[in-house]
Amino acid sequence: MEKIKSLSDLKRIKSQVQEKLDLREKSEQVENLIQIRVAMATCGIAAGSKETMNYFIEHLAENGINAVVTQTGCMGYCYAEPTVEITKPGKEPIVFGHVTPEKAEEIIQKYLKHDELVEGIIPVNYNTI
Amino acid sequence: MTQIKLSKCKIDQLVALCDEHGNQPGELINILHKAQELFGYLPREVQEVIARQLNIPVSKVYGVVTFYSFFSMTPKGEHPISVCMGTACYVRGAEKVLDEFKRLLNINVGETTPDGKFSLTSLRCVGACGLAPVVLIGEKVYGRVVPGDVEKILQEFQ
Amino acid sequence: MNYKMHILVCGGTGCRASASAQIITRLEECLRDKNLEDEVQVIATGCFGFCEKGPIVKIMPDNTFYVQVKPDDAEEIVNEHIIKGRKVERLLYKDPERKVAVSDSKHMGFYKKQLRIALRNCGFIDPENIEEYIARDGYSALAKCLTEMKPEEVIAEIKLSGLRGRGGAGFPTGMKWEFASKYQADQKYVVCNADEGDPGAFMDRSIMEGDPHSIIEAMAICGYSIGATKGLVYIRAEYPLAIHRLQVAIKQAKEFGLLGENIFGTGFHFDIEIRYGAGAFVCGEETALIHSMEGQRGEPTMKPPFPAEAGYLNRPTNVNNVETLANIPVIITRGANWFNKIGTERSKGTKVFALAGKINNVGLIEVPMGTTLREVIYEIGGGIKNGKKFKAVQTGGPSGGCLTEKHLDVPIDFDNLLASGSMMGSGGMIVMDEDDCMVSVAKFYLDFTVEESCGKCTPCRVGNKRLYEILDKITQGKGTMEDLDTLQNLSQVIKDTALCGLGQTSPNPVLSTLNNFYDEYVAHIRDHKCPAGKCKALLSFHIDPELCIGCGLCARNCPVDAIVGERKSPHFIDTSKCIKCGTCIEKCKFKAISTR
Amino acid sequence: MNENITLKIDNREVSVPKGTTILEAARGMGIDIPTLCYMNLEGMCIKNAPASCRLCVVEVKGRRNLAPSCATRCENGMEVHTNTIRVLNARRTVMELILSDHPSDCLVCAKSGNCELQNAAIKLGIREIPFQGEQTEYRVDLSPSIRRDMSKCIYCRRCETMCNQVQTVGALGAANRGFGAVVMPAFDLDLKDTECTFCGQCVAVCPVGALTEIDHTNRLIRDLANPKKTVIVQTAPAVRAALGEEFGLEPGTSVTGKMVAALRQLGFAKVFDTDFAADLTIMEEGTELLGRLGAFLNGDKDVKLPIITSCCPGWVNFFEKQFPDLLDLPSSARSPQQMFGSIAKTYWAEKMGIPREDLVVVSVMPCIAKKFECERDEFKTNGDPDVNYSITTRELASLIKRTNINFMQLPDEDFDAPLGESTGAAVIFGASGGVMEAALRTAYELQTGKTLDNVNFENVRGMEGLKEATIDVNGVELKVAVAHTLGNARKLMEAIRAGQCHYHAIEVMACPGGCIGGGGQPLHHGNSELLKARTRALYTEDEGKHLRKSHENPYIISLYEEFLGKPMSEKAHHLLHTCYFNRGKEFIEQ
Repeated sequence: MEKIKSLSDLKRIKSQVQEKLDLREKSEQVENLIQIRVAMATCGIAAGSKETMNYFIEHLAENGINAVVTQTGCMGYCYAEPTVEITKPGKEPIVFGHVTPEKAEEIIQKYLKHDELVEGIIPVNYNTI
Repeated sequence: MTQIKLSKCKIDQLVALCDEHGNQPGELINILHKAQELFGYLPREVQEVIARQLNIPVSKVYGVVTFYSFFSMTPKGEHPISVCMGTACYVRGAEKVLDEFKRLLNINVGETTPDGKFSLTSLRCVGACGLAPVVLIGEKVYGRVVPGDVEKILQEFQ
Repeated sequence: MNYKMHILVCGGTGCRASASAQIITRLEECLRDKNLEDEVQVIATGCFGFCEKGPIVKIMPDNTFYVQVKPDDAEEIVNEHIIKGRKVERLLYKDPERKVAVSDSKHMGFYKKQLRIALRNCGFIDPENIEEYIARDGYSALAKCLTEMKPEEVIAEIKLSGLRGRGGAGFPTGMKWEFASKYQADQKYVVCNADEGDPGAFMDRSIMEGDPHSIIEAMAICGYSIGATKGLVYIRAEYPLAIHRLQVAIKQAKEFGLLGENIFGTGFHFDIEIRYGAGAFVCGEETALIHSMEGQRGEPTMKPPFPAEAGYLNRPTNVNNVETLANIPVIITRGANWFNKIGTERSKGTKVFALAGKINNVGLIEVPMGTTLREVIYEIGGGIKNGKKFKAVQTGGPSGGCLTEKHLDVPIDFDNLLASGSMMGSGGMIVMDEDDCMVSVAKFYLDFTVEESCGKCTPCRVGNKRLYEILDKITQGKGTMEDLDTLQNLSQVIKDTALCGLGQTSPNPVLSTLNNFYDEYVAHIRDHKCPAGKCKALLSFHIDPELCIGCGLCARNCPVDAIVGERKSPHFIDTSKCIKCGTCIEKCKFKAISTR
Repeated sequence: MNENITLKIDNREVSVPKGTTILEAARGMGIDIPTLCYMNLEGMCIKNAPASCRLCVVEVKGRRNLAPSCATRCENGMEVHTNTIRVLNARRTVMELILSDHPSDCLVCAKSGNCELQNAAIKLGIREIPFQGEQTEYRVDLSPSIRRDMSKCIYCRRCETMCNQVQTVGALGAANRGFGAVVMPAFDLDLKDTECTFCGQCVAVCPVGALTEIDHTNRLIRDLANPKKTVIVQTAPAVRAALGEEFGLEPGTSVTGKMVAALRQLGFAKVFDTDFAADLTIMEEGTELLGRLGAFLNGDKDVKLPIITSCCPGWVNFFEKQFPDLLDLPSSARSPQQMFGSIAKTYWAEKMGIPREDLVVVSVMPCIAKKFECERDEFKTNGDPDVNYSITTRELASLIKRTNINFMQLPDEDFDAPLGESTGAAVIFGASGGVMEAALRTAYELQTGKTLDNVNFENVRGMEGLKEATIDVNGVELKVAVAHTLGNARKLMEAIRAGQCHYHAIEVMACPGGCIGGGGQPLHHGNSELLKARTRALYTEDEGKHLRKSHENPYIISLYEEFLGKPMSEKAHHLLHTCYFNRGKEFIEQ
């Protein structure tokens, strides 16, 4: 692990990481990654988000989908846990609620493969800084 | 002379635990957490050994154990049941669910069934308010529980 | 098939009431007529949080946002927008100030009542990956402080921001830091109070689980400002995930050199340790918290001396709550003058609330100070569950009070809530509907306080117990009108004489319900009736033979077999067996069962 | 440091040193604010001010809440009102709350008439308790010395302060929380199964009847009424310095003569003095000290030093439980009470021709641990205790009142001979430093053969917790230390354990100020002036004595001549010495 010893170190690492993330998020290339974020706070886990996350990890490859699955914190939609945010390359992120493994399968088959939306979309209703 | 009986391996584990924390009285709560992880509960013997190792009166250890609801002096059941009594769960009927557990198990909160199978506690907000009322059995989470579900839930563990 | 366009129709409760289902049907019909059903998908979504202007329809991918759409508008939307690519001007949202139509929802952020500052990274970054935090400006505030600012400048900035403690009482954070900075000692401490004990509030947990580095960064900034090199996080043992994420974050920060010796090469050292709570609400009080960290019973002691003078191990100590700390890095990077433009005159910034209870969108929200309860409940929260009537909202947890209809338009901030007979507290917001008995709610909170009181001082130890007993008596139908006077006087004395904040605020649920729902108390006492039908002792269950079709669902679900009846003929409840659990009411599809 | 603060209390301006509390300032002005949990033995570092009972609240202008005057420091310009309607209502309600969780059995309570809760309730004019509800109930724990009934506990936690901060015993501690919060031993064990030393300081400070002594007065009355029994009594030195307080006499008034007269009226066959046995103790212990010291000076490396006094039964219990590795340090001499019992039931009984089984030896002690000491197996012959039982100063006062003895009008009478004669050295046993001073007077003269010019060893007197002195004994520097309260004793013992102690002799008394502050004395109610006055009474009595050195007591001399031979003789060993046991906890690994 490289230690950050100065302000310039921090700035350098920040731009490196940002590049890496931007690449992941914004690139227009077809083979680019789909990003799947699973809300893994206590409320999400209590509602089964671990199973959901595992389901995505296990079943994406077999469906030929190139995606990266990461965990994240609470999105705030406790009533709709487990919640998952999916960002397809070049598209708006979409948050799905109540994503059980069955729902995850539906999302894989419909949205990820065919851009077909499925029930359970939660419109993002906040601004963030 | 008061005799405190405890198996050798347990004493050794406890002594090692206290040593890890430098036998500092300030570490008492951290030590109790670890000891409870180790033994499941904090019987008198365990408290006596910790008091001896930290060189503090056992009444102080006992005072801390009985102050914090996380610490227990009775062994938990094989399947510890926790009913969330946070406000969100309460307004959505957690009390009735708790009553139903009490009725079916014939025990009160803080008790364990005679066969050691179930113990019942209420806790304050697990933070799964979206699933209220919430019941935890071991690691398993049950959400939106109504009294009518309780019997079914218990049957899963029979 | 691959859809080219999507039409999102709000399926939130508010919009559903105003015919969103019909809109969907009509849209689908129109699309089918034009043979577009394979190219355009119509789908119902969750609540947009803009119910006032519902039903909402959003067209993707161009983000067009239509408001107050009627089923009859479907045809025009399909013909104009979908086919011809022309937006339907009259349905666009008009900016009330600038009077111009706004088409792209990306440019109309103001429909979004929420502003996430403390929660800025929650749900965005992987909390176990420090790089993602750094990518979102993480640790640049610490860098700025250490390399460009003097400690007193940092304190001045925090003071200027107007940030007040988010843990309950709302003490100005900058002043707190200043006190701690003024005492000299061989060692000082920065403590993060993560002992979130308010039942129904979980924002601190969410922040630690979603954005642990923001806390670490803020603690280091505080350490630099007050001259402390040691930080302690006092966290509930009941939060295993938060503990884990925090441990990972501390480890990563150390590996990156952002904690430890000589941070950013400036010679500043700072380290953080975790201390565990063990289930005691009173440990949210800072002196009790400090005693608990010292391995003692978590009993509060008199202030002064304040922790800033003699805290942990008798050294100057600054204690801040998680949400307070989460605001710090942003204030430093964006400046106090950015922060203090948000919110009201005396309460700056935003506040996170845990919205729960009888509300549709249970969740964690963050709104600028000054947002009204109505906006929070009806727009963000999507209104009351099952179309019931709003009765009260409880804020501030066991220390707070119940606010009613008449408070809905009060802008939320520290002072207004206090003036309304409640308080901000840590931000629990529990919505109650017509089915909630306010005497029982007061009793619930008192039960909590009685259980969580440390027992040190008389008013809290005995007084709250007596309050609880009187409330219990009233819910049993055994209360007297004199009891109401006793409740009032005793509550006042407890407020006046209790040792710590827990005791001093514990009668608030009683006082606020007495003030706002006096009649409900009287109904329990004089008429032996619980208007909300909650108090078991005061009600009995009955099946209306006119409405009962004899499906037997209630009998099958009754846990005590108290319901009998022939199939297909009205059932009866044996009141001697009935435990009044209410399962039958929930199960009955014909609303045949009621309480009297 | 000497900054003064000016404030107004009840519209009167007052100037007090910085750091003064409102309560102290108000009391200084003659304003009596009621208190319950608050206790401050000034000058002795013993303070309990948790600000928890909330009875002493006052109104401070500009503050939202009422302030506890016991823990609120005065500030410049403060305006305090101690008697507004708001304050009076709050105090009344708080008192009603306390009473609502307190048994209303005052009529039969040991503390009735001397109860701080009762007094406060009277002062506040409580006539009814408007709150019904649950009351906490606990079992009654009877140990040899202490009756513990926590149903009466008001959670002031004075006992916890005494047991932990002052005595460092830690037998009692706060347990549970909320309404169930109570002070009790760990696991609610019987006190006898804990580290409790029965020092009785918890009893001495308990404002209510939760902690009281085991009462032997009825047993004593039955024995006195039994014609087959010869009942004799011994009285400890500290009793005479405090008994008068129970009868309204000025603290520090010595009532030796009246006490003797009263005991005689009560029907004791003989009224003897424990002071006689104190002189005997000095002979034995002093000789032991000189023996050990002599061996040390002669190069004996194995000799155990320092020698530590063993008169105090609370202290003996303490070291047996807490320092079982150092049992060979304390003097093997029995306490004066036990020496008296042993001599009375052998030498004196034989002389009088009273069969042992018909002789009842009772002691009047300032102490509660003495009750336990009587029951020790080491001090029994064929199951019969040398001292049958002991009563406290308070119990004696109660007996005198009960039997219609008009104490104030009693003539002064003298103790009976021969076990009633004592020197000034024995009298000062009752004050901290007294045993050491008495031992020094004798040891010096026995060792040097010279007569002391000045018998007053001022260095070891007074209320300081730890005192030390160095005495030149024939060119040898004898270093001694004196500790009172077990917390101070612990400091010395830990230094000894760590090999950092250079004293030759140490005196330890468990109670603050020594026996004058014993757990069986009239209650001081937090007034340390009382303890100082009692101490003065003892030193005054010492000064007035014709004989002030134990070895000059003629009856002691004849006791050795007639019966014991010489100090530390085999007979003396058998009758006047004891051995100690490890009473610590034993961890058994299975």
